[in-house]
Amino acid sequence: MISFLLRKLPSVAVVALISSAIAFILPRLAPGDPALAIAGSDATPEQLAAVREQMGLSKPLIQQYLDWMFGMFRGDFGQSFIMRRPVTTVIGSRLESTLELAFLAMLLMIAIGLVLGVLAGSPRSKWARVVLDIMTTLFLATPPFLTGLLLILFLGIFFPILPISGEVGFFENPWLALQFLILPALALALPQAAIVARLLQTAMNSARGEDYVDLAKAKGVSPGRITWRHVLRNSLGTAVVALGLRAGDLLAGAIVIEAIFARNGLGSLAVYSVQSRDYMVLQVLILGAVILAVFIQLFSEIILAALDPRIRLES
Amino acid sequence: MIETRQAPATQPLLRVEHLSTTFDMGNVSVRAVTDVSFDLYPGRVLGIVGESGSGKSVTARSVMRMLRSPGQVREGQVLLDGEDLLAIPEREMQAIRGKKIAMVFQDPQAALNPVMRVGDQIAEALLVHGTSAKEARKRAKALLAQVGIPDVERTIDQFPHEFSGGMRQRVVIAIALANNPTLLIADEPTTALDVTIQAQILRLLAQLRLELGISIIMITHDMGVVAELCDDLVVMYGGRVVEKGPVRDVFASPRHPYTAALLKAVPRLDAKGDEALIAIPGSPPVPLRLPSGCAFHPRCSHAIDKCFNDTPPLSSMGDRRESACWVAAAGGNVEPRPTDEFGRHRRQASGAAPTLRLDNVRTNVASSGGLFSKTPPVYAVDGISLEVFPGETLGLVGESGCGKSTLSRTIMGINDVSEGRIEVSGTDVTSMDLAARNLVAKTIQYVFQDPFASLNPRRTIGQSILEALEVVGVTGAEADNRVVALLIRVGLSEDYVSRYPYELSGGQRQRVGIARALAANPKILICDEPVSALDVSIQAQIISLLEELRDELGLGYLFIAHDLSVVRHISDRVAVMYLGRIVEVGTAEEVYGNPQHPYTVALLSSTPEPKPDQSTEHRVILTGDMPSPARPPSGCRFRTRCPIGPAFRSDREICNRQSPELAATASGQKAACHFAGEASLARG
Amino acid sequence: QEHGGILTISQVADAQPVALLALRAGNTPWIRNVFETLTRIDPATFQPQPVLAESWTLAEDGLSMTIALRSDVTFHSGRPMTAEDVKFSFETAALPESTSQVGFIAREFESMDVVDDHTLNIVFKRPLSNVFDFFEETYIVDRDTYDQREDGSQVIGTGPYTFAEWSPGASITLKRYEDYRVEDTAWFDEIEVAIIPDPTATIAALRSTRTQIATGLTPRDTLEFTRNPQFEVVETGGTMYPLGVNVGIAPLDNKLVRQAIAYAVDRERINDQVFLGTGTVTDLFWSPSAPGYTDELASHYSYDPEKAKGLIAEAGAEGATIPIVVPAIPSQRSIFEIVQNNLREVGLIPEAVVLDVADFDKRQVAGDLGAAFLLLHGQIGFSSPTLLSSLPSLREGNPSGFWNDDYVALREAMLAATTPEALGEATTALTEYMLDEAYSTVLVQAPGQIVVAAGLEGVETSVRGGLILAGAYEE
Amino acid sequence: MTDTAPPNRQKARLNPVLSRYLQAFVMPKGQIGLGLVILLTALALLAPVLFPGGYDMQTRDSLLPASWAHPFGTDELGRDIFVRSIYGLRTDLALAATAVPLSMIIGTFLGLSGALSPRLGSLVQRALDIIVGFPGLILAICVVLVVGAGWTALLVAIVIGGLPGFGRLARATFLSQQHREYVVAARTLGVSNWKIMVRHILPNAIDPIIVQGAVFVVAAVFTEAALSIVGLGLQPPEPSLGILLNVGMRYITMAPFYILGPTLILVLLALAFSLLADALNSTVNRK
Ligand SMILES: Nc1ncnc2c1ncn2[C@@H]1O[C@H](COP(=O)(O)OP(=O)(O)OP(=O)(O)O)[C@@H](O)[C@H]1O
Ligand SMILES: Nc1ncnc2c1ncn2[C@@H]1O[C@H](COP(=O)(O)OP(=O)(O)OP(=O)(O)O)[C@@H](O)[C@H]1O
Ligand SMILES: [Mg+2]
Ligand SMILES: [Mg+2]
Repeated sequence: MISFLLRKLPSVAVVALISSAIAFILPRLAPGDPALAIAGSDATPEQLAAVREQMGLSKPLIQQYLDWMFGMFRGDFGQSFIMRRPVTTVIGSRLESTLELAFLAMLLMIAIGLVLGVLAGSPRSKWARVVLDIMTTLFLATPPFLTGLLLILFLGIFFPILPISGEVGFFENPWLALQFLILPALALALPQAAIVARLLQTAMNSARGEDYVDLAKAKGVSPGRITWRHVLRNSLGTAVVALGLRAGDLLAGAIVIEAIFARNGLGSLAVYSVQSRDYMVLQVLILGAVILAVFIQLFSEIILAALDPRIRLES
Repeated sequence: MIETRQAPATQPLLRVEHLSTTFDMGNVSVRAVTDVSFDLYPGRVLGIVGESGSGKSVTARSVMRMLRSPGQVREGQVLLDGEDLLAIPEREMQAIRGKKIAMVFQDPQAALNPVMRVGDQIAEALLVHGTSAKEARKRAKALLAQVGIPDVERTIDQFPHEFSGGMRQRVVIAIALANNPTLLIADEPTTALDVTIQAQILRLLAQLRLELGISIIMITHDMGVVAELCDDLVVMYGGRVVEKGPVRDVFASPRHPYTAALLKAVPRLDAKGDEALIAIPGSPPVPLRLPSGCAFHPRCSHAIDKCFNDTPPLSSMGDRRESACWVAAAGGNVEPRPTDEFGRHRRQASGAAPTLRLDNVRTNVASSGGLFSKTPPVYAVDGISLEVFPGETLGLVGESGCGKSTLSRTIMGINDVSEGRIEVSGTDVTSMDLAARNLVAKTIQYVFQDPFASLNPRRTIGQSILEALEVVGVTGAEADNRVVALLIRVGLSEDYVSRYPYELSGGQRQRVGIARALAANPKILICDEPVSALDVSIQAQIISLLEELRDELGLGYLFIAHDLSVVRHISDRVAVMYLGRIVEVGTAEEVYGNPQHPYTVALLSSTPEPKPDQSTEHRVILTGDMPSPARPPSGCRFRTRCPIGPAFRSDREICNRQSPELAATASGQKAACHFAGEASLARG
Repeated sequence: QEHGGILTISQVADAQPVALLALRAGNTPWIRNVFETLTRIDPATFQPQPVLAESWTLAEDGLSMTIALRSDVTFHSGRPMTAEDVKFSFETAALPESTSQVGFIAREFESMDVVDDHTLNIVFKRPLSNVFDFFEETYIVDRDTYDQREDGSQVIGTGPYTFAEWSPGASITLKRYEDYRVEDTAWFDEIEVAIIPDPTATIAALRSTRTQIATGLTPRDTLEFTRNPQFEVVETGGTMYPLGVNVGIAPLDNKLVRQAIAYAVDRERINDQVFLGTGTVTDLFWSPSAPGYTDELASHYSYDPEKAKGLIAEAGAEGATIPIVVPAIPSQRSIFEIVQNNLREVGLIPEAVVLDVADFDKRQVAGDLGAAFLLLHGQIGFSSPTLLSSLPSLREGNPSGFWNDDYVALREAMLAATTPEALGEATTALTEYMLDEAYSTVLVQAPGQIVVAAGLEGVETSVRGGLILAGAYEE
Repeated sequence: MTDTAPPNRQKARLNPVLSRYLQAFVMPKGQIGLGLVILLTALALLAPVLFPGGYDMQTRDSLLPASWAHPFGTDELGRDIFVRSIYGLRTDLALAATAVPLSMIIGTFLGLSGALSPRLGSLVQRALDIIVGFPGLILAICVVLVVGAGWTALLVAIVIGGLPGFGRLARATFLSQQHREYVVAARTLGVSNWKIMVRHILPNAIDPIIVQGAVFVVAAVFTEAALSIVGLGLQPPEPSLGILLNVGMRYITMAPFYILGPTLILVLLALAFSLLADALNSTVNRK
């Protein structure tokens, strides 16, 4: 595994380098700059110029980029223009919120996805099939933000059961925190869970047609055991890959969900950084997301290899 | 032939009566099996033969009650020791499966669960029938040893993918034997295996039958296998039993035109090579559109009026023989009439220059690796020299994975030549630059193995052939005419132009593949296993077509196959390949008549022949599998399995050290062996 | 009265300790509890009241002022505050990088002399009627630590509460300053400022009593609290929403078209539908209490589409396309939609150019917003002379490109006025001129709204909407 | 069964692909999906005829709850939300109808580029991988900022956002087809790379691409809505479903029905295209 990771290192580095350049340049192409957030909209042109000078924004772009890159090798990810603290601190302070959300969403996605998938992938009565099918289709069709809005409307406003916006740190008050988390996590998880369920169902159905299932049946193995030991076990690979891909989507979906449910996570930080042109924060966020996506991919390859002995990471 | 062919016991172990199975697909109902009856007596081996789609597997699955949906048994009884398996509840059936009746499937690659350890899969068969986990593991070890898996302590915890095909099939057999079943149903257990491995498995089955007294139903389409292993025979056609009887008698005097034709359609190893194959015309029926009357009548050269309308019943033809044929019932002759045949003229190498010449060619198939990693080379073709002369057929045989396809792909320029030199019509084309590519494409064309995969399913037959013409610059109306001409040349009619591949049968598609290859007027066709995906009867048609074309157009062939009989039939010269090298090459008579290399000997003697009562005792059966080309053995590549090599004769360590050169032998051909000529065929 | 407990308030924007001397939404709710000013304008009387200054005397000629400071003031660092600190704070505010809106006033100071530790003498270049606006908005900062304010690690003032902690985007914690000079004040041990950008979340927090004071809400959000006895809605400070046009771009270079546009807009409907009637319908920039503000002037451009049509016809500008730049802010979008509807009624073709806020701000600063634009200025509470120079719509380099001798003369007259009467006259004169030129007219002035939970007493606000919690206590 | 002629071969031969797609509408899923798509498209197309007053009829009746006169109620400026929703649908469908085919064509071509040159193919793949790595909307937001909020920006953002999806599918087809015997056969015949791509690989890529296209319609509308929610969507007064949601969200406690209507339309739209994609998918996968 170590050698597998080592072998992947160069291509990860290339991806990281290119994305760093894009992450650096793309936000800077947009009109406006972070000095405005400091100077305020009422500022006079002289005031703005003075602030720009003070922030080091008048340096050439390439030098800013190199400063940033070399800084990162020294572990210095730069300073937020707006918050005037190390980017790592800024991101660190928002990390908890997003991690809590992503973690719960991931749990829900795995639980709902696997349950729905296994139910749909097992022989069942026609009606159960239709109901399951409608459920997954509905979940699948409704993107997270719509699910979020509907959840807000029904569970927050028409039947005010759960809080609809804001958040509480989990370690401050776990119970309250959970109440704030449930709706956004559910909104994020449902569509993804439906995708996982669909893929699992397809994988199980095709696994069911494999010869080894026939052999198991010929051995006298009961249908239940066939489903668990043979069919599901062979379909989990697909599910894991799906989960890996979806995990990336979960984080992506967090941006809108955080906006809708007014959570102060990385997603809202990203949006805020875009709006205030806090390039330093934004470029680290983008770079982090790209690298995270790459690692999730690697991680699911590793899990896949653990699940399926035919796949070897070395070769 | 094993000496247990005593008269059957009085009570059949398994009696199948009037079994009919259908598949209901929406508005149509496919009758896959109709009114099938047979008996299996304890300790005997019953063979079921028939072409693809004749209902063999469905019959077996009906017995096991393991039909794939929407299959359903409509009628009939399956009596095991007098108990009707079709009538008992599923739970009880579960207890019988794997306990009393066990089944072995065709494809050893797919039959084992890839993510479960081999030992666990064997143990599961015991666990579900009530054995304790500890006991089950102990028995699993014993079973693995029994089916001949080496180093059980280690291998028991391996995964299926770490096993070779032959070993996997052994594991499947071990699973089947786990609970000492009284009945073993083997559905084409060796079809996917090489002859050398097939011989190992057949020997294992014969031994088991002898030692454990298991009754076996052996499903196969290979008459050779039947002759070798079975006592009784059931021949199926179009979902019905058309003939039944003891193997010896059926082979000696078939009582159904289909059986008779089938026996004649198979090329023989011992044939002199100048008689034509008698192909069965047409193609096997599709169950959805079974012909009326006798399903065989459209292909039967003896058909009388009655055959068109009335289905002949299975009627007794004397001593335990039954046949379903109006002609035979009336006492008529059922031997196939020779169709318009082609005299086989063996060619000797004329003085002409070879059209294709390979000189010490090596091909590296290792993937190039990533940007930053280097992979060690894997030479699937490792120093091959050969020549194909105009109008000559060079046969190339060898086990699966020995590099036959890689060789042909190298010639076509799909794989790059790592070393050596390829000449086409005297011009060096090794570089495969544009000019060389054009020359190759003009001179050599390729006929693919899988007729289903080599035609684009989304393009019509006409479009596929037009494309080939377009490349050589034929366009417009001329091209259209050429397409029709080509189709007619390969025995298809004009109206195939606008059909899609899915509307064609396998044989028809292979004809299209040949037509496409002929578009460029090549001098040589490389045929990579052109018939191995086809049914026996169709196989004969394609071989005849190829022979016809050769004689008419003066084509040369590089004919690749692993079926030795087919190669013998069509080839002027034969090359035997092992692990990337040619180990023996000579005329067909020389190589088959007096093989000099022990590998050739082993291949020949492993090939089952459709002749019952042939002694199998002196067979040379190779042990183990072919090593991987990534790690070839030192010295002689064959030494690890060689029956006359250092594995058996410790004094022969020259084989470990020195790789033998391909050198002329006393009997004429060339062989690459330090002890050429020592091993010999012990034919009965 | 007892000390103790935690007060939680919410604000919408994040704190910006880097811009202590400028007016920022993210600082307004808490800054007056950490920092103090020399004087504070009483929202009721508009008269300056002493805070850090004990007293002040303006010279007869109005060209210098002597300020006596309190002697018992200490910074949170423990150091006593002296006149040097005041001088430092004023000088810093005058620098452009402080981005202070009132810094331009300090640039009118000829000199500042520290007479002794507690006396400061300021000499003006000319009489400064709005010097108390400067005092009102300029916090006295600790000159030793001012450079370390940016990341919130050293935000040192003299107020009753200390700036203890800041988690960007999440919260600010204020702690009681134990050595505050006044004993019976700062009743809470701690003030927690939660940063909640989303109004729905703010409301939810308020309802669930997680917070006791909510700031930064819009009238739409506070509507339900106005009818709820559990809460009190306090109006303070606020924002004005002008519609400006560039007098250099045809057809807006025609005064008639500009006037037509001003007549065409249905200000009442904007107030009703966008601000739910909480705003003040006016076409003036001045506060209604300012000298020279009259209802007649304020309703000069009351909704009159017929008149507008007539003017447009007269100018021959029917069917002219008017691109209107709008920042991507919800309320501005709604205002735009009404304006658009109104302008269409009178035969013009308005087109939206929605700009992201950063982009919009940049162009506003540069005074380059195109033909027409909807602006917003959160400066309600300043005196008229201050507004004249601090509002981007009115100052030199305004995006309307409106700057001529008449205008400059009228402005100078207003800036030079030293008595309320004189100021009133000058204001009226300027206002009439501005209305006639119609290069930028206010649509609505909307107050800022603060919701305070019942049971919380002693909450005060500054004229500009700052929260003053020194005397706040829980009942 | 045996005596009837083989099923209308002429038709099947003329266009087997099309007839296979038509099969999708035999199953209830496909029928419901197609029905909804037709209904929604018809509503969108006919909006100017059905509601000649347009979407900007401002009145003083702000935020009325749902009634017969206003099925979804009225908005803050007294406009009928139902009418605005339909016009919004029109906007969104028009956007999708432009962006989806564009993204589809470009993405497919990029994915297949490996057929022209393996090096180019893997390069393109890397590039697409990087796009995928961009956190959710950030790429779209950056595009909007660079191009300037509005129709063009949305179009570009949606097209770019779709590229990796289509590209991956096309590339997967390319990778699986590349070694197929009929592709190898064409290559040994000497057919040019370009022709191999267009004739042999592209047709096989079309099925999954079309299914993905139906799915991506939903994603396109979603991108519009999400950008609008963040405040960078289309410009007023032209309504889009996203803008309606964006504004409606601000009234969610005061007038919850405000967003209910547009949400409903969006759910229907998403459902319609998902069902369609589903039905197509299952016919396409049926061998
Ligand atoms: N799952 C199924 N669904 C529909 N038809 C089926 C199914 N399985 C088998 N059939 C039909 O039954 C016929 C007989 O199939 P069967 O598998 O028994 O043939 P076979 O003799 O075993 O052929 P092969 O040599 O290819 O294995 C087939 O032609 C097919 O039409
Ligand atoms: N791309 C490849 N990468 C690695 N190994 C390969 C590759 N292609 C072929 N090989 C190896 O080369 C050997 C020869 O393969 P080839 O397909 O030529 O065999 P073959 O004789 O045609 O077998 P078969 O009879 O099964 O068609 C095999 O061991 C195979 O595993
Ligand atoms: Mg079969
Ligand atoms: Mg091969």
